[in-house]
Amino acid sequence: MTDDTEEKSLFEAPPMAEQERMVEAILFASAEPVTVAELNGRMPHGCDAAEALVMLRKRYDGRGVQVLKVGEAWAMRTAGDLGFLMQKETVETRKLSRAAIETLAIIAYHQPATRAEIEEIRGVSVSRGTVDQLLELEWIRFGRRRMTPGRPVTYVVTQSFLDHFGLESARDLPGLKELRAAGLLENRPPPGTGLEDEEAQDEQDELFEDES
Amino acid sequence: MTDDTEEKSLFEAPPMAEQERMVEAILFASAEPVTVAELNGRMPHGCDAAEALVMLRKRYDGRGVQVLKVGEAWAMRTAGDLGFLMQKETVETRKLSRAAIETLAIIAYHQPATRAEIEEIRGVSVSRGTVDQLLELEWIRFGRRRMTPGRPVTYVVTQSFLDHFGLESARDLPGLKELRAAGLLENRPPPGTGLEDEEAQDEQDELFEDES
Amino acid sequence: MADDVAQFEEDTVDARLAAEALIVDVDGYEGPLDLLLTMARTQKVDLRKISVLQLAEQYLAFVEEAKALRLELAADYLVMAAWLAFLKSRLLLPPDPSDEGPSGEELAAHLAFQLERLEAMRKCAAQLMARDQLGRDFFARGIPEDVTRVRRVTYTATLLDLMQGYARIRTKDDFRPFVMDREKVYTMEQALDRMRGLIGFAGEWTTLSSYLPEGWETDPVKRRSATAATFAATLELVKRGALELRQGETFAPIEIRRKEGA
Repeated sequence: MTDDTEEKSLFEAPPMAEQERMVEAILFASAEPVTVAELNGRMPHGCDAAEALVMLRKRYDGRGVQVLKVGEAWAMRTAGDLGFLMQKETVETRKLSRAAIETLAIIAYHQPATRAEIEEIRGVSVSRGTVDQLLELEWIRFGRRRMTPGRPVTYVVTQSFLDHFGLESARDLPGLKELRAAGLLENRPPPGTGLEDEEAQDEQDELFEDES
Repeated sequence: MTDDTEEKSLFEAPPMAEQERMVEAILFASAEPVTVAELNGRMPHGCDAAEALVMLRKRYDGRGVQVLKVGEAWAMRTAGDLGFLMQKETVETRKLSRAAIETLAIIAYHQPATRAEIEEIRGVSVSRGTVDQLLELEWIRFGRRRMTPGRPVTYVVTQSFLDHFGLESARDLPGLKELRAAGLLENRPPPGTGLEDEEAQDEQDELFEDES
Repeated sequence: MADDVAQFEEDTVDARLAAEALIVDVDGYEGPLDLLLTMARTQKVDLRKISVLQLAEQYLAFVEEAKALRLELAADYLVMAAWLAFLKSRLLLPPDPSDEGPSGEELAAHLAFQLERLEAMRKCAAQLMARDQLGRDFFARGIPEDVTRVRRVTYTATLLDLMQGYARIRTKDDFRPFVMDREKVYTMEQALDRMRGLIGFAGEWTTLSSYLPEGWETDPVKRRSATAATFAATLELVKRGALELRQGETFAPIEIRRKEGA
């Protein structure tokens, strides 16, 4: 190419390699796409911008930058597959809402659990968004449908859940007794219920027997 | 290159040809110089932007667009010989006064330089406006204070200065070597004052380190 | 010569006094050093070989002429004139061995250095401005693509959050309006009520611990509270003369007995 440029004269059109350089520079620096007519108008007399464009386009084939036709004009753009480089992702970590934590806890302790069961235990309805959020986090997934009227879907916790919380299995979740020992359960079981932890657990096991 | 990309995996750094494409796309898209650290930060884990830059720079050698080093950063700029094509893009800059141009040159060659040193070299006081204009253009900035009585501020040139004048570093200032050899960049106090400013010399040596 | 210097010093003072009056700067020169550099160039020699004496005379002549023309010179031009007159005297007179200051040659060499340095900086400035410049000769990307910031929100929770959440649900039924939680506190009033009913059976010395209420003996927290309350209640009953109290030795069991005749 440098050899070619030496042939450049004031009276002849510059060699094609040089014309290609010119088109390249104009397209790079221009604030908007440039038409072939405008390219020819800006380049020295006798240049053939259309031909230079063909060469330039070929040169940039497969590269990080592309020569594109935009309507009637031409422009250079970064390659579409590298768009991710033009984004700076900032990850913001937020604490899960109380409703989501409770729903997750119920699923973890009682899985497989239906929405109705979750609502019964929490005593309030579970919003669609809460379950969706947990599904999206891939901490819960759908389990087998319950063989009861309406065949409701059940939720179970996932391997991601176990990984995140550092558990071997959902069975490793501390029981009520351990929660109490850890000071997490301050209150006695409601008077008159006589429900000791193990009993409560047994009852759950019975309840969900066929599933576990 | 397309063969290489097939080897791409989620766990290994992309092949060098692909890394080169990425650096190309990032530099192309940015009007401002981009540091190697920022390139590495934006590229997938394990990439070596510095190595990709060497390849990319070679690839653009002699082309209408150049890959330039600007201080600690890199930028793509049109080739200087094609400036005549760009009347449309040319930005009219405020004409600098003779005082401003000389002050800029003194700061560039003597940096870090205090106002007193600039005045000593020019033999005339430096007006506030002159320094302000250079600061506003972002061609100079404040350097470290000199550890001499009064702790005067110093001025140094910026990355924008290097970018504007197409300099890789302050070491590439034209004629710097010769001036140093001739002792013309020494801070030589008037005889009899006994004010040898050792620190000024040390700081200057630091800034032009590799050159001496 | 000395008179001349004095004369110049006077002029300097005059110039200062006239500071508020119109001061005609020397057109086209950026200060006296710039003027000197221009004069030095007329010698048409390398600045290193310049005759500083000749230069000083040239400058002083210029100042004389300006005065003859009744041009008021800016103060720094006059200061320079005074200094050059002093330098000239130093260069012409044989050196005085008792004089400690720098020699005329040293001062002249420094002036020559200053001129050479100024000239060098002028050249550098010109070279710098002659370089290709961004936005004039070479150009940055015309359509820069900004880095778009994508904010991704992830949610997290700890095992403790999970356990606390579960504990909260499982104990929800216990939640009641806030009261001091006294489930493990046995009050003195409770103990008194209990003891009043029991002392009728305490004909023999019996250890205090046997009077603890049922269900309060095993849990250490409850036992402590019940023991304290019961002990306080017995003291109250002793004070009223209903009971007798004894302890064999330090830390020995405390024993109580109904007071005869009470």
